[in-house]
Amino acid sequence: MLARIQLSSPVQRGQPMEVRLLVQHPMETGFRFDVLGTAIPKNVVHSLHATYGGRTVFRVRLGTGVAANPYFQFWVMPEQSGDLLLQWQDDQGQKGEVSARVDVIQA
Amino acid sequence: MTMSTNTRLSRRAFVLSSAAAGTGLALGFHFPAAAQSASGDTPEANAWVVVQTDETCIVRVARAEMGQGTHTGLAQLVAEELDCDWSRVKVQMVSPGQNLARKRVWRDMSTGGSRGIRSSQDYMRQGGAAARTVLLQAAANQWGVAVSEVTVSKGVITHTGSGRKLSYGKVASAAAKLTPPDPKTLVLRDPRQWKIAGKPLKRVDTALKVMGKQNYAIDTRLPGMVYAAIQASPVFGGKLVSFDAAKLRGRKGIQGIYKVDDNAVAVVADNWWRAKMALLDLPIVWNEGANGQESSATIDARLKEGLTSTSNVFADTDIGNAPQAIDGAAKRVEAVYSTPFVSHACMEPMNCTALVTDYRAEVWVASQNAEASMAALSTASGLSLDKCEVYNHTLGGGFGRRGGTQDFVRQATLLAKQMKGVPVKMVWSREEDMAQDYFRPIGLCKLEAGLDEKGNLLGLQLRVSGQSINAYQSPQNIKDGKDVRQLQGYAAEPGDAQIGYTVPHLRTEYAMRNTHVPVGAWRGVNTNQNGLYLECFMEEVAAAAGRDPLEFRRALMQKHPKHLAVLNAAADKAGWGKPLPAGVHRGIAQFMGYGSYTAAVAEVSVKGDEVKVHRLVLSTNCGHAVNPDQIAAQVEGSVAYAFDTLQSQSTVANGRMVNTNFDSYPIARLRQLPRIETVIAPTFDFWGGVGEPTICVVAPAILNAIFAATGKPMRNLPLKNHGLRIV
Amino acid sequence: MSEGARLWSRRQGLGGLLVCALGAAGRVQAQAPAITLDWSALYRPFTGAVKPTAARVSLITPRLADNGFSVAMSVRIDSPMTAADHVQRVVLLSNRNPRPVIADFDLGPWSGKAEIATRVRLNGSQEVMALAQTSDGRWWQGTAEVEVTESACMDAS
Amino acid sequence: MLKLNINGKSHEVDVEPEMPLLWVLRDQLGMTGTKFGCGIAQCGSCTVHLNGEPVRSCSYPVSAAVGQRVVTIEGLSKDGTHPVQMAWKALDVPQCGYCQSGQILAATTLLRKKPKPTDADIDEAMTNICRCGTYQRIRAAIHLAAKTGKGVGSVIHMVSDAGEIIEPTTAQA
Repeated sequence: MLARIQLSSPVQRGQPMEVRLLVQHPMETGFRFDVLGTAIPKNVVHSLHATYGGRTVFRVRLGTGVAANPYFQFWVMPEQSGDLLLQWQDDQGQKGEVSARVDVIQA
Repeated sequence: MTMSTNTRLSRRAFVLSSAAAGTGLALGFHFPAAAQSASGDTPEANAWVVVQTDETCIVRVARAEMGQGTHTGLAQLVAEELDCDWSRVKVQMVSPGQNLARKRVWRDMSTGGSRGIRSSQDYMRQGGAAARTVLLQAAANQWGVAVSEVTVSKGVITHTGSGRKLSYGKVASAAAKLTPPDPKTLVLRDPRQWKIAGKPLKRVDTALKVMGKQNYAIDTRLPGMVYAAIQASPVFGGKLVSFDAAKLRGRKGIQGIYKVDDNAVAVVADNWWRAKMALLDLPIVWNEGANGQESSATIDARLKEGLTSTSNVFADTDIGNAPQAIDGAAKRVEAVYSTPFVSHACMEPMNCTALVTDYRAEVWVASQNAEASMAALSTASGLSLDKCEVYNHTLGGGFGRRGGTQDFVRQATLLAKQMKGVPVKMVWSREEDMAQDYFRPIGLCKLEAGLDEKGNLLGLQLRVSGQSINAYQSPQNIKDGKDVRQLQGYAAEPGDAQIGYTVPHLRTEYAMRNTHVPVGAWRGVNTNQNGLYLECFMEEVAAAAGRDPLEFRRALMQKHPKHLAVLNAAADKAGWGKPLPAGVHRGIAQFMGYGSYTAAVAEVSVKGDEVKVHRLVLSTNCGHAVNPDQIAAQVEGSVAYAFDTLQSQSTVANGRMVNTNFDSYPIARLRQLPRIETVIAPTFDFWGGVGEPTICVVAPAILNAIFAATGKPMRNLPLKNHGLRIV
Repeated sequence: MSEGARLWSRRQGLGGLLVCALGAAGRVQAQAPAITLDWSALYRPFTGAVKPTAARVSLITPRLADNGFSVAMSVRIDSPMTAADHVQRVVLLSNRNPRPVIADFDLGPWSGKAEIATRVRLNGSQEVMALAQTSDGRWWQGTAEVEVTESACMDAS
Repeated sequence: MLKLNINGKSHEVDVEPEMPLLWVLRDQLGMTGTKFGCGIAQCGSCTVHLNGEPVRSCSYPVSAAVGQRVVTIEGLSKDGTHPVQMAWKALDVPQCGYCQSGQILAATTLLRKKPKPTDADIDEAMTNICRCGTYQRIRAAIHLAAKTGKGVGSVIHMVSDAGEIIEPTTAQA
């Protein structure tokens, strides 16, 4: 699963860092039908979480109400340089992850 | 008088400006120059009514005018309550920007589903009544008398005791300073006593239209404007791969070639014809995808499978045991009807002029919902709503094409975004318009009936197999996988589109079978096909029963008095049962949609392959008849639109539409049209639609007359499939 | 990080592509039943018997959305986001979607700011609510109205 | 430069000789009363008069109009008082109105050639498309303008909820 991550920069110690994440996923609702009138099974990214330096910093449980290609913008307060790791899983058990190295500037 | 439950009018609708000065008012809200009166003074009695010092009464409307006469009808309703001089009434359209800036004081701007009048009449009439209340109070205050001693007629207020008179224009400024009345205290006029509404008054918008001076969206001209012709992938779902811009190098007037979205390419020039001719010569590579394999044959096979399949089918109405009753019946009748895709083909092709800068986005467009245009503009431009504005125009036809589907706004905006600061007028060619439509869904219907020895209908079962509009447009609205919208008009329960027959055993089924072709609301939507299926089949069943088709229907309609009354009215005015000239035959049909009851009687003759429709009598009960002459206009227009069902089809080959202009997609012509008579039978106890509900009875009445003439049921449309054509 | 930024600019195009691939390019919503759900039934699974206080939560959406497939929504909660006083949970609710819980977020003092943005699906015109729970266990809420304009051609069947 | 005579005024345009007259009118000269409907001379929305004859300007090269008298809807009358326009107003013919410039110009030619047209004459002459279906009123308005005393306009039977006719049948024209 493709994903894009963007972080605000520069990241200063003691200042919140903006994280934007876009995951490429159809977020199939289960409400759609194919040409033969068969319901297309629901398959959405149901959980996503972020760790920074190994510690959970953001978590979301999501469902069919989130648009295709889920997009989230949130904030993380980094205390020192480290890796931001985002991981998620869909109903079919497919997993995805994306990470970014964050260098924190001492203010 | 009947009021719907939704009569609560927000207080803010009556917020009056208290900043009055001199003869006019300094309004807290600014109307753009185009919407301002010539005299410049606009004392707003309330959001709906502006009375000017020169006695002009401006009625503000939020709904679109696409020819259906809604602006005239709504103005009549407001003027009725206002009790002004009708000759001084002017209609002013509000913009979505204005509506948003005033917290949507004018409410819904959408114009579709035959709702223009019926879903806004309550609050607009209240707006008129509230304005009258403050105007009368202002006059009473000026005279120092009780308001109960004051009357009004045609905008002239009279003090009954002294005979003193004041015109609305003289008290407008004072009235605007008064506290608006509590909407709950307003008493609306009894529709049976209407003096302005309910009358066949002339339209407010005819004069410009006969002089070529009505400004349509396609007529927009802005300084520095350029013209764009556009083509999207002819195969639905296809993508633009590349185009060879070098081939157009050096051509006169060409200013640029742009990719629009991921599926279209536009040529921009200093003249639309130059842009269009260049586009025709532009080599374009499309990725058609798997849809390129689709055709009318593959679609037909899929729909046929749905007629007998046991999978992905549901029953909506299921009274008694229809299959068993039909199996055990003395006589069985069975038929399969088919109706093709048809196109909206508005006379004004889809178009939109857009101007986008870094801080503002504007479009000049023809829209059935200016707020939908606004939202599409905001999304496509990436600018927030407060930086957007939509200038809506009188539509050169709407018919459902210019409603929720704002693809033309999206395209024009995405294009203009690539040429910031330059106004771009994007116009679709007719071919583009008919290739990129949201078509009326294709469908088949299998119907079965069982009769007893005496010819009484014991059981009726039908199954529609066809494409779902909801599945294409808004699948989340399909509850529990059952798309009842495709069974419009067959509901056993009372509602907007109830079946008019009581059958001991009744079962209606829908088998969703979709296609890659975009589908949408085509004036009358699913009542068109469903009315045809049921009403043509009823004629076959009546014939099998050896009964007169009118008598056969009447026997089944005793518990549906409104349906029956409308059917009887049509039969009565048509002279059902009376002798006809040799070779002329009658057909009849009735149906319900959009809250209104309709029926039709057709007189038709058939000679060889030529069908001549001589006369149509069409009756309707739309509850309240706001303007009988405009109801007649809609009924007359419904006949022409219904002719598509009889003689047109949008066929699919190699994944794309084949019939993309009027040479291969016949549109009804004047010589084909019969003499049309309109029967209006309002019962004043509900508000029904007018623009759409008649269409669905036209085709079955004509087809039933052909059946009467030829002895052959017309099951497979268009009529050329039966070797017939309408002359 | 520059790589991320460059890729980010493709965001719009990517979203558009997928929407088309879903075959959901259509924009008319038909026959949307005006069934709105009772808010208390929607927030109780989160707040228990407690009625959330209408304060501190700003829910921002465009007043008009051209279709309900992707509506921008952002939530901001007035909070210092300290270890002692922070937002720990944010829930987005719809009163008209077939599944009313849109998303359920966990935040903490490490978030630095109590702000979230996403894009949601809305089944027709409705009110949406953001619920927020602060570290003292209290619940707060804010609402916004969205007109989904695709419903221009409604026809009740 | 091509020299055109439109509504009695002379215009010069620098365009390709094959550019259809419609686009010269609309885009070069800003005369937008003449409408684009189909581009293949099928619908008649673009009808103008060339020496009094109706032509479908979407398919008529501008070079062929040089030296001829072109009249568009803007030139039919200054104030909408041409008898055909008056009849159109009297019967409220237009709905959306988009095709009506062309319909009116087609009708004026018919009436010039046949001042008292029959229904068959109208059938033959009036081939323009009206998607709103105003045909019955177009027919009636032509009869009205011609003062033939024939033709059927809108026939309306108002029926009360008691089932009686509350207003007599009204036949216009």
